[in-house]
Amino acid sequence: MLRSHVLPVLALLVLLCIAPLVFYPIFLIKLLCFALFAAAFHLLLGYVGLLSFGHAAFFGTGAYMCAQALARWNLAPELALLFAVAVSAALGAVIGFLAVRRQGIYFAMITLALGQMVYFIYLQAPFTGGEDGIRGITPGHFLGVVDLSNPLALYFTVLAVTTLAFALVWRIVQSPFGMILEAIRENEPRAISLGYNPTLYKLAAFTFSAALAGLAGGLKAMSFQIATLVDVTWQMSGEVVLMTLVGGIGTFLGPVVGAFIIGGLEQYLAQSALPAPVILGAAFILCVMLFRKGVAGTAKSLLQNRAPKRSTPDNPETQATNRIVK
Amino acid sequence: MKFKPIMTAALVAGTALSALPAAAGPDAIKVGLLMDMTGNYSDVAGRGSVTAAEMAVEDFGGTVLGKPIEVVHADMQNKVDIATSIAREWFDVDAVDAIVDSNMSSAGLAVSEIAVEKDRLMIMNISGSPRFTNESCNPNTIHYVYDTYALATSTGKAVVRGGGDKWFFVTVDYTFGHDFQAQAEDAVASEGGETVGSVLVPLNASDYSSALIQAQSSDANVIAFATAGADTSNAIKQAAEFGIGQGDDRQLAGLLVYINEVDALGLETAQGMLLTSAFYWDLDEETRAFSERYMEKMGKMPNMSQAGVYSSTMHYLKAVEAAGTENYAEVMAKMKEMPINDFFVKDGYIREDGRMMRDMYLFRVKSPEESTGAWDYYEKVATIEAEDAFTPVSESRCYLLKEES
Amino acid sequence: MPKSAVPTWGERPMPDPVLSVTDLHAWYGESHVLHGVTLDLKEGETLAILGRNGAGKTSTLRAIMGVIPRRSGSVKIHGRETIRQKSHAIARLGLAYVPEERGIFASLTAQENLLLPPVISPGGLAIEEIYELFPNLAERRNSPGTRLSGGEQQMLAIARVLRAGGRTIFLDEPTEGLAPVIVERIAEVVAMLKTRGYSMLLVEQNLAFAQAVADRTCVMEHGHIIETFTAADADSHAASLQNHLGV
Amino acid sequence: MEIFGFPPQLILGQVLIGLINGSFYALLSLGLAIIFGLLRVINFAHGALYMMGAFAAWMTQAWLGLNFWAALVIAPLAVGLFGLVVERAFLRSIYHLDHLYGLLLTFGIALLIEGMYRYWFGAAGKPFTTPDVFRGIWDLGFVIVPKYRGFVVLASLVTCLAVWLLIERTRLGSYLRAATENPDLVSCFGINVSLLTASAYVLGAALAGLSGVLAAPIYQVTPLMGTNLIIVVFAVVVTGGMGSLSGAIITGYGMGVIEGLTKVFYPAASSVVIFVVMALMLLLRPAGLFGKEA
Repeated sequence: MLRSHVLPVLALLVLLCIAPLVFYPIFLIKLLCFALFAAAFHLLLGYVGLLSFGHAAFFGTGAYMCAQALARWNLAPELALLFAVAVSAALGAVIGFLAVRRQGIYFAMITLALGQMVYFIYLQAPFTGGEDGIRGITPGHFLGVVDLSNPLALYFTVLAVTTLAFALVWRIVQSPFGMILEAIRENEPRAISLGYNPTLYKLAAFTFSAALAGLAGGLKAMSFQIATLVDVTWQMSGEVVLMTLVGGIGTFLGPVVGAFIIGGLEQYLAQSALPAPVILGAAFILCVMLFRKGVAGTAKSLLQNRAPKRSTPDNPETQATNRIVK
Repeated sequence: MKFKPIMTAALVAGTALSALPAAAGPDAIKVGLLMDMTGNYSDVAGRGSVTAAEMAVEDFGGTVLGKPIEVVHADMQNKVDIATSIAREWFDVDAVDAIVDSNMSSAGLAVSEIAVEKDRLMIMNISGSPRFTNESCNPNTIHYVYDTYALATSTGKAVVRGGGDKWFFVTVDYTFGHDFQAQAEDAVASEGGETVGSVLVPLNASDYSSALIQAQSSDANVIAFATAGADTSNAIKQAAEFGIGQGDDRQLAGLLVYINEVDALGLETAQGMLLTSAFYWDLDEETRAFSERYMEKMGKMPNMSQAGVYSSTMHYLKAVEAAGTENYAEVMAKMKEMPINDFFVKDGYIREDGRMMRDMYLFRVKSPEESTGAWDYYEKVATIEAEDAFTPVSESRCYLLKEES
Repeated sequence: MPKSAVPTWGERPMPDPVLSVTDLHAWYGESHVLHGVTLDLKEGETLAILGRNGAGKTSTLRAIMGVIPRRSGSVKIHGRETIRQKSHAIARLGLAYVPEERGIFASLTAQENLLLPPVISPGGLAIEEIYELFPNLAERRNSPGTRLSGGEQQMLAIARVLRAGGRTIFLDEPTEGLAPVIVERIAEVVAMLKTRGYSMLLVEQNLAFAQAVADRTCVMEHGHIIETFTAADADSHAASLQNHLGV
Repeated sequence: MEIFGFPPQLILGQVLIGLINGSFYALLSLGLAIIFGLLRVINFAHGALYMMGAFAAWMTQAWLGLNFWAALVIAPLAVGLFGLVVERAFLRSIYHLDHLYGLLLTFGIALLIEGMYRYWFGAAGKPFTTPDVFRGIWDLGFVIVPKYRGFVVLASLVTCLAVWLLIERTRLGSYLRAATENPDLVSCFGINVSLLTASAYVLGAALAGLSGVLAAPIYQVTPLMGTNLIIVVFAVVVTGGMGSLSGAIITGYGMGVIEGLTKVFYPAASSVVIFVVMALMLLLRPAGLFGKEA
């Protein structure tokens, strides 16, 4: 399991290291932030089976808190990011406490509603500056040495932080904690009978996911030097769902692939005559109707089918596409 | 191994997607517009603003300093990150010389900072945030059409002068609304009027009946809406329903109303409302001449921001010609030096803080009986001098003005 | 008394099978639950299917009714192939389904439950007849369906399909969880249905009940029918039956 | 006399106004509940269908030259027909999947519809005025009610009652209720459940369309009018639970009134009050006020 991921991950890292030769660093930073955001969302969907429709609340909280710390308190960037993560995690714990009481579509509706509530709170809170957003951010020096005003330095800092965050996600998924989460997803009553408290585990996962989403938001605010309402809207929550769906639910790299595709698609739509909302809506419909495994999932099963040993009629992959949550 | 092909594919796709359309040679003069082409603001800006910029280039003759002039535009989808990354690419790769409009104040402010960083020029037409010429002012940015301070002040002063001296505010409950109301209250007080009450309503509240009942039970003779967009439309529509402002002794004042919103409401509903605008298509021969040409292309009349895009683009091109270079500093100096006289603005000038100073107009929306046809919506009630409408130098929070004084 | 002239059992020497199942396979998702079931039910006959829990008895009924979406093989009803048909169309060929656990709807009153199945062929009992046969139901007609006692619910489940007019009745464990007195009453009802000429496919775990009413008996295990015998041979199969049912 | 420093007239007035908002919440959550019952799909496209109803009303006036009453009939039919197409073309093929896919699919459909409408009709929307009969206001002394709003409350009450009767007292209704509990068994009785499911979606869509027509004279008819509403209605649905239709109706009206009162006592919270009530309900009774499932 681990070995099968080493090569693709290394290849991806190498590609990301040489990517600034071809792409704009700031565009790549955006993709990395989205990828981390999608991974945070997917941690909950893919491993706990909970679809949150309000994750923008944490992404936006991260962005606002990091911006607040950098612009008004002049904190060092690493401290600003930690602050963003802490507040997002706290918010995650509160929202999670309410939301994990229900499952499936109810969980989705509850997170959507609570996310909208968070949006209204930020809208009305004076410190967010309404439509103008929090501005005047000077990113400063990361860990006191890396000058973040240099785009490449900024890019590699963001790359390093996201890579660490991904490694952490990987560790967690593979840890006993991650195993218990999967056990809960597969068969909750059984997990209870084994003496685990599913609610507690779900809440922990939710909080962790919120913290990661906050980190992604904080990185974005630090890099773009602005935090705005856009990052807290339900549309943003919808977008991260789409990224994960396109990339492939249930695959470790799926959210990354999805974030890159949707981020690239938005950039492409900006300069085309096609109406972006219509295209995104159509992408949703297409993915649900015809492409439930997503890019990574489809590629994975294509590769597996090439190896005849692994292809059996009872392939769990085919079953997995019928359900998100058991 | 198994993920490598996916990643390669994703990155190749990414390359293809983010690749820009082939640009003309570097020695073209390029102006760019970052518009919401398909979202909430696509009516008030969008394709219409791009068309206005294209008309300006065409009318200018298509070339300046012997170079072709090109208009580029992008759908920023109301996302700050898209707007800023495209602005960077435009400045760096496509050698865009000036960005002549951007939706959303947050995106506009960010783009304005990028313009400073890249030594280019930015003109704001659609957004009304006073920050552009206050806290966030810079030598690279011009705020051309209006700002919320001017709208609130002009409406406040002109309406009190016309006899509406007791004000009740229906205000959207966030920074934008709070500032908007405060500015209007100051203006009302400066002319001897008073604020008798106010009520806060949430953004996107859709139902205003509660606020309207409170307004109705006050003894105000002016009910002002410190709101924007769909909120204003809903508030006005429901005011008509409650019989406020139609046939009673109260007047409605919309602090920020685009003609597109009046068109969408219909005169039946909007009649009698007072509003301030920098432009109306049917003011004189010149405005009609431009607007009818625009109408032929777009199927609707231009609003103040769209007309502003034409006027500011034209002024920019004239300044390039006069300066003999596209260097932003020299062009900016010329823009600030040359007076502006066209259908959009008479004797306008650009102040040191980037504020284009122009007269504002108070309009009253016609009743269906008064209207002679499509788009015949406004009757001019008053003119507010530029110095009376915009933030005075003494109150400015812009460092560029502080240095001078 | 039945209103229409229907052939009663034993009148013809070789009655056509009303139901003929050949090599029926069925799957729930990925799990293969029926592995080639073959059986037939003759006009007016009562056929019992016995077997342990999970042997595929209920699945056989459900597969015949077409509510298991993935199935293959052949199911002919009155000679008509139905393997590709939708369950509502299959039901309209004259099947009357009395599901396990009775399937009484909680959100419907007893009377609404009774009136729910649309009349699929003439010859069903009128509501007055039903209330005559099951006076308890008449008393409780306005109670929510699931407030009825287990026995009443079972009567209701049978009564409602009688009203619809189907002449081939599928009874899925009608005695499950009922007191012996009630089981006796159910047996009376089933006997009455036999005299009226209904064909019945009975799924049971209650051996005594099944043997009291069945003309023939099939034993199922692991999604197959492993043996079939007539009521006359029942005694000689008693030992293997005990073994298969694990009584 | 005053209640917490507010004149009782004001409070009574706000309760009445709240009932009007509640009318829309009730009609929409009723439609959602009917659809959920049979399809097990939370219809994210409900807000878009509501918007389509309002636009359909505008079209019957602007394009067909018909009056409000015609719109009141035509628009729900048109939206219902559209619902039929959506159900047959998309929803039908995902019933066997996890219910979350239904949510995602209808979310995509909502984005698509709203995007198309914005593309066709512009973001500012279209004019629609109060029908002449309902021009003007009733001054009840303690509150002023525009006549049209009185009509809205009446129309929504009548509609809710009619739908309730349809489902609780008719044969079709008993099919629907039974199929909600056990669709397989219902189909074993010879009832075409697939058709029933389609009718449930059509009925829910038509109710959303009807709300749209009723809303058109009050709210600006724009492509986004349903977007924010649907999130509030979701909160209403979570609060009420999916247990019963009457539950959906009562919670809808109740939440409207609570929201109305908040506008008097603490206006700053009026945008979040419904979400707060939902959060409290989750603490006290996770299944919702009328919810049955755990």
